[in-house]
Amino acid sequence: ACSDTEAQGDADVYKIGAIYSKTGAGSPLGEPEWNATKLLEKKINEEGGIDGKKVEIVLADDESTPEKAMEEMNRMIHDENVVAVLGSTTSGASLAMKGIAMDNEVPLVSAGAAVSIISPVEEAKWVFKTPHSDAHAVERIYMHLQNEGMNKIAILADSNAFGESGVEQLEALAGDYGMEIVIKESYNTDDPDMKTQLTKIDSSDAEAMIVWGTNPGPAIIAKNSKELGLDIPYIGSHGIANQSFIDLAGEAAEGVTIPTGKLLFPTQIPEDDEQYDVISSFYDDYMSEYDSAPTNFGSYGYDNLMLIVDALESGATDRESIREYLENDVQGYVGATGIFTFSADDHNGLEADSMVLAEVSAGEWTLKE
Amino acid sequence: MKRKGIQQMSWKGIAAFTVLILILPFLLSTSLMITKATFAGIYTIVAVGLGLLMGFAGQISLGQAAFYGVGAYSTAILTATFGLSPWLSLLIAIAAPALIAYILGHTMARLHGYYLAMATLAFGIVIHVLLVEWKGFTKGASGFYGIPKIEFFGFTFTQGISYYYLVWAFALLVIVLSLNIIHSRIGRALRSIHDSEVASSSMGVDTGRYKMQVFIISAMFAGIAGWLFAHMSYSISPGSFGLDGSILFLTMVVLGGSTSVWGAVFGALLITAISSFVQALGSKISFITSDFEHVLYGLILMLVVIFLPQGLFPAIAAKLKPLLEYAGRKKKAGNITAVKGDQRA
Amino acid sequence: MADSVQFLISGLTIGSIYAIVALGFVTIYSVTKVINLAQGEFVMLGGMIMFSLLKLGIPYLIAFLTTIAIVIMIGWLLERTIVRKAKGADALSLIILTIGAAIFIRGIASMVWGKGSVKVDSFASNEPVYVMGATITPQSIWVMVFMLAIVAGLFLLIEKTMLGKAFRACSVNPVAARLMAVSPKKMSSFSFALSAGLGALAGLVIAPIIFPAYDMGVMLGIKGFSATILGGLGSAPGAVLGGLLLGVIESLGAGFISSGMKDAIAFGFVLMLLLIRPYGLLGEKNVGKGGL
Amino acid sequence: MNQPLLEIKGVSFSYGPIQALDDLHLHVDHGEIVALLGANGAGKTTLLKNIAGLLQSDSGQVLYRNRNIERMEAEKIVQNKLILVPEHRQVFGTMSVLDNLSLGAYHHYKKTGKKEVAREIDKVFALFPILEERKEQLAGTLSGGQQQMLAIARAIMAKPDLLLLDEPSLGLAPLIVKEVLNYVKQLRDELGVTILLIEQNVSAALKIADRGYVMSHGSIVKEGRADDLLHNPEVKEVFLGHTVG
Amino acid sequence: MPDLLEVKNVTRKFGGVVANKGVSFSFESGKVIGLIGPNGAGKSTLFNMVSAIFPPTEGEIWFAGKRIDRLPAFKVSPLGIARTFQNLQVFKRMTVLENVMVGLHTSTSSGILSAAFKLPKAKKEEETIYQQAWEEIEFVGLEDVAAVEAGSLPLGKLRLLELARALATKPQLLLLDEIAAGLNHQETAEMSDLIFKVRDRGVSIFVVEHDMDLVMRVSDRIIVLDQGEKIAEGTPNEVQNDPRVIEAYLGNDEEKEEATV
Ligand SMILES: Nc1ncnc2c1ncn2[C@@H]1O[C@H](COP(=O)(O)OP(=O)(O)OP(=O)(O)O)[C@@H](O)[C@H]1O
Ligand SMILES: Nc1ncnc2c1ncn2[C@@H]1O[C@H](COP(=O)(O)OP(=O)(O)OP(=O)(O)O)[C@@H](O)[C@H]1O
Ligand SMILES: CC(C)C[C@H](N)C(=O)O
Ligand SMILES: [Mg+2]
Ligand SMILES: [Mg+2]
Repeated sequence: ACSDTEAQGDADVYKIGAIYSKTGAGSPLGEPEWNATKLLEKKINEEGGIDGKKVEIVLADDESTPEKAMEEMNRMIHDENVVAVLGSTTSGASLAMKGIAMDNEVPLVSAGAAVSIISPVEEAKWVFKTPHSDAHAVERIYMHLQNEGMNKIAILADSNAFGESGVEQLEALAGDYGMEIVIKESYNTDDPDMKTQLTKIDSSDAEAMIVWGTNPGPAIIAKNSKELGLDIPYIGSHGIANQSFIDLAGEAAEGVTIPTGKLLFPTQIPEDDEQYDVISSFYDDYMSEYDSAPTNFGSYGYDNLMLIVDALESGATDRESIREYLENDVQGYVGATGIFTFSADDHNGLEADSMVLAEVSAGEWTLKE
Repeated sequence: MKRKGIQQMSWKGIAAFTVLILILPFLLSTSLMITKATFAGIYTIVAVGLGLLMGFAGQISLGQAAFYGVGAYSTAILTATFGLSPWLSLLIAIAAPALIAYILGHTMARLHGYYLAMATLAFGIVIHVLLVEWKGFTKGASGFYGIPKIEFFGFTFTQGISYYYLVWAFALLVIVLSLNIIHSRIGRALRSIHDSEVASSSMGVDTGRYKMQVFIISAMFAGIAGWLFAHMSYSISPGSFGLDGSILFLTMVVLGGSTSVWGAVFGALLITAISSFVQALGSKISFITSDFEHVLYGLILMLVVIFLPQGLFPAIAAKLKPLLEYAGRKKKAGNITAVKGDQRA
Repeated sequence: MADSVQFLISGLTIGSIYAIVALGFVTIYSVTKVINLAQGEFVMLGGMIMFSLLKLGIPYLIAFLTTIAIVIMIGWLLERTIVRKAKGADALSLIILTIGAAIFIRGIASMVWGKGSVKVDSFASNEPVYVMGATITPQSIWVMVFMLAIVAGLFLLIEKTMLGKAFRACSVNPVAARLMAVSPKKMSSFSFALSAGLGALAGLVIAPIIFPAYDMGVMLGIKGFSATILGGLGSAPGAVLGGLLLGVIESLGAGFISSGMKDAIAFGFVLMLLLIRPYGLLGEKNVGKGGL
Repeated sequence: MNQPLLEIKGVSFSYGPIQALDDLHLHVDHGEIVALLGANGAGKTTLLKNIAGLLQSDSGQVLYRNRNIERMEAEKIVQNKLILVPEHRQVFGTMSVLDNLSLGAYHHYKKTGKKEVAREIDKVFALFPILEERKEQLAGTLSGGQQQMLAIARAIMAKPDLLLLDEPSLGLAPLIVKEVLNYVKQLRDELGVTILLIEQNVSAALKIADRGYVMSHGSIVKEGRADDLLHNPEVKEVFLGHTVG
Repeated sequence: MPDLLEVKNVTRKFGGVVANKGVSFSFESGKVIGLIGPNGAGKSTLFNMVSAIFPPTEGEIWFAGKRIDRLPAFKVSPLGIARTFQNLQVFKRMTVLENVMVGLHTSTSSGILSAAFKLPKAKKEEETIYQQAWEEIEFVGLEDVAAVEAGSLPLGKLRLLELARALATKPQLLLLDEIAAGLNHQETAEMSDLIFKVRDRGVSIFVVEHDMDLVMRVSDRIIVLDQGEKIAEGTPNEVQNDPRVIEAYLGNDEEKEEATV
């Protein structure tokens, strides 16, 4: 690792590695992250790079598997001599990369959701992450339910890592907000029909149903609920913060409420919001380049890279100092996802208020709270 | 002594292969390739076991990744949660899959062909679901983490060349053991089961017992591979041990050729090579997107089956066999007919 | 009570989906002894092509028929260009071949349609019907109707017609079949085309229920294969029985035990059943031996 | 009727390095029964497979009704009423006896119609009553001899003009052998079916045959009228043993 | 001295088909016994039961004082019963020598672990197997094709191979199911010589054959089955002249002459 560190200084470009799930199960998330990263690389270099030096991003696809992620991680560190690595999209791959980052003392900024990526802190000295943790989303939901005066909830979650982590946080934080989980169900990502689970939920005395998953499951659930005539509120996760959920579920999507980052609807963000500028310019650039919305995942890709760029611009140009910078000097940094304040025991650095609540009305996500 | 008329183990082959393994890291200049070669070694271990099962016992398993997973998770849990030394947990990473195979083997003895394939597939899925759902032990779908490294008299094996050698040392051991088995009376008994089970049992071969033993051995090999994989990574997750994994191993064996131990070895290397090649192509040629890589991969799988239906290794072996020997054989076959004819005409 | 009925109806709906996919497996198997693991991809193509045709504004019925025709073509082509070329390969290699084909088709689909799910409208009304306190959607009824029609048709074809005998002859002994003027090649093409057509049909009827995506074939393929085996290889009624059973067990397992464990319950059941009946529910003993 | 029904002109064939047929010539006239004799491995089966289209020769011609059928598919050849009863029976093991027989009529059932096929089946049942008794049994569970009968019966269902028989008496009881060979003769006498017959049971074969060929190393080494061959000392020595004559 | 093989009132049914019905007989060692009967008489079925491929529906089978009808097939071979198959069952993808070596399986014992680690015992056994296999190969005269893959051999050689493989198990009783089917006259004659040679090694032989030349020549005694039942038993001469045998199997006098003279 020592010799590598020397090599980095000599380079006339700043080399940054980025590993995202361009293909495989995580690709709907990984693609916006990948695109955002490419977009930014182009933009930074067109604007003259960092102190005259260009940024070179070595992009790699881990195909949503931890094995591939490990291979690429080794390549980034030893073959490409990057100063830091971004990624990966999924928690599984991020955890696998974490081990290598720690062994080789390379800063890693993940786009995975799971809290275990950055905790316990002793095992995560070199690892940071930018996405809202599920805990933030859960807090946001519970705050909302408290306002509405509901405290009996049903959970229906995907049995994959995302759903599972959601359930964990829902359970962990329920006590703090006086919530009672009356029923907890799960489904598999590919299941064609969730009526069985919904029937059980219908028979319970839950006042609201929290659905944790990514498309298309939650859309099927919305549709099935409507068919069954289930009439308790449907609260989703940030996993469906995209237009495609509404396209799929159609009318059944009306009234679905979710916690989300603000990138979902830049136009609805009040102009006095601190993030307004960052979000709208990134959103516009992304739209004009790719002709599709970046979704929240685009913002993870954005923040991951921009945090490193921030470090480089302030003179932290080797692995050690980048890590130091991230941990100590990122204070109130305004990103697309939220406002980051890292510290030695918080490598995520976000608060629940970086999320907002959105509701589907008239076939569109609209800002609710 | 050189014996005529039986398959014999070629020490030359093993020696040559060992040399190749030893010098490979110096040829592979990048850490990426070394990591790939390390994985190839881990897969080789599983594939050799599966090859024994398929090519010699005539069984098929669509759930081999589950044994691999049981090996990986048992060592992960024992070392990270209960603080056992990795070397001790190696024994359990071998024994646990063996025990499961033993129980399962008894019940599966009556199944054949696709039915057996289904049973192993079902078993693989059940294990996968348990890895996800049994959160208390496995930490669920996002994965188990915090697995310690293997140490040997103060030396720590971390990803890179040291781990590469560790993995391949085990792989070579597994290859030699397997070669020994197939060149023994038991290997012959197994091959005979493949051709005619009824004749084989009339020769006194306890077919059920040998099938079971091979099933157990293949599970043990998978367990070893799981152990190596777990301690190579900081974390493991159920996704690595699902159906995709089982199919990957199956593909390796079929493409390499299941009727020889080397077939499985070459299969593991071939798949690694194909996927690296396709990926490299993707980074060179811009229209080969990462999606297109899958198209290409599927295409190559089909082409290999079409053009090398018996697998890669028999094809290579046939090429390598000196032409002289070939000609000799031809003459001999001719002689047989001639002898026959002479007796009669 | 109403809950149990709902679980059952849900299970039957899912089970019918599995059954239709399984019938595709049976069709090819009963001619070629090949388990075509790209069967799920035919289903996917059915759903996705329908989506594209509808998006082009083509009327529902025409789009429906065109989709079937296109997928039949693809199945036929797959056999002609790929499967037939692998003459010397044993059954196991053929599995790998069809896995390769599945990956290939899926890859192309992801390039054509992207990774997201799409939406296809139901055949007719969307208004649920209520039965004994449980809900059943018209599309679920369609699924069951199609499933029954297909199995009846297939059963008659295979068991009662000369063509069906020729089908079986090819799988039992292709050389002898040739000596009876039955062309295993033609039958093989025919079976792939037919099975692709069935796959497409499955895709069409379930598209409005699930949201089709490029990778939906994987899960359906596995479940369809399981249903085929559960029922006994090569038996069309078996495939239906297997599919329904699998669906109902999944649904009851999720309903009464644990939704997280439902796959473990379903496949655990498959495992148990195979122990009791090593050749599936309706399979013939000696059929399985030919396989691998 | 001067042209032979079947004429083999210089056919050669090899399995990889093994030359199984070597510039072989023979012919079968309309209405003849021709016996083909030869040691194990002489290439008899290979020749029949070439004729029936299961193998494609390396060189030479197979003329059937003056038409070269060498490159024709086996399926097509059957439609021209050239039917092979293959070595080792090759019945459809997991299908019933009845299904096996129906398949024999596959190439003409559309033309002849169901009733006619049923009548044909009755005819072969009259010939092999045991098959009628077992008509629902799976062919694979029949005894060896019963399977052989089924294979022959199935070929008759195809209404052959030229019937190629590869060791039809293999595994049959002596009584049945006689019956089968008598029936073969009857097929020719009454229906005019031309027959090319491979038999190890040489004396019986030559008794019903008009002519015979002796094959060795993939080519014909001797040819003659059946009577002559039956009394030829060389043939006797190898095929008939000392007990006959 | 007890009888070598004793079949007591054996019945075997397949669904509705009764393949053997109350068959009883026995014979002492050192003999060649023929079993004949029309097609479907139940000869192969009887053989399959004696070699424990499947059990009888009713009745008992005793071999050298031991009851064997409920044993699994692989346990019968070590007791001293070996067989050949009517539908050849050679190990096609193994060489001729290796085929015969499988026959020696039960005379050795090293397990999978000692094989994997090549313990001295395994090595030594391997050597013996090899030697003994060669002896059997020479006995039947297959030296020239010992190294050839069995699948590519012509029928005549395959029959010899099945014989050699069966002999390698060192049987007391050898079951030959239509070993001469498909052989020409000369080969059949050679086969009967070989059968005598085997008998002279002290092996008892039980032969099913439709070749009357062969059966009549080699058998000391003949058992005749018809429709699953034993209809006659006696010396070749007795059996040949038994009217029931003639009617059921051999055909009338005139024809019989042709078949045997
Ligand atoms: N599939 C094959 N592959 C390789 N060699 C073969 C194959 N089939 C036959 N042979 C060889 O071709 C030669 C001729 O075989 P063929 O079966 O035609 O003989 P045959 O005269 O019918 O003999 P038999 O009386 O034993 O039936 C033999 O040497 C045989 O070993
Ligand atoms: N598995 C089975 N299922 C049904 N019937 C069977 C089965 N096996 C044998 N049979 C019947 O049992 C009877 C005896 O068969 P077996 O094979 O013993 O006759 P065999 O005397 O050996 O005749 P061959 O001389 O023709 O070989 C036959 O009628 C046969 O059809
Ligand atoms: C929906 C996402 C927030 C999922 C997340 N990237 C993961 O760890 O899988
Ligand atoms: Mg022949
Ligand atoms: Mg028999």
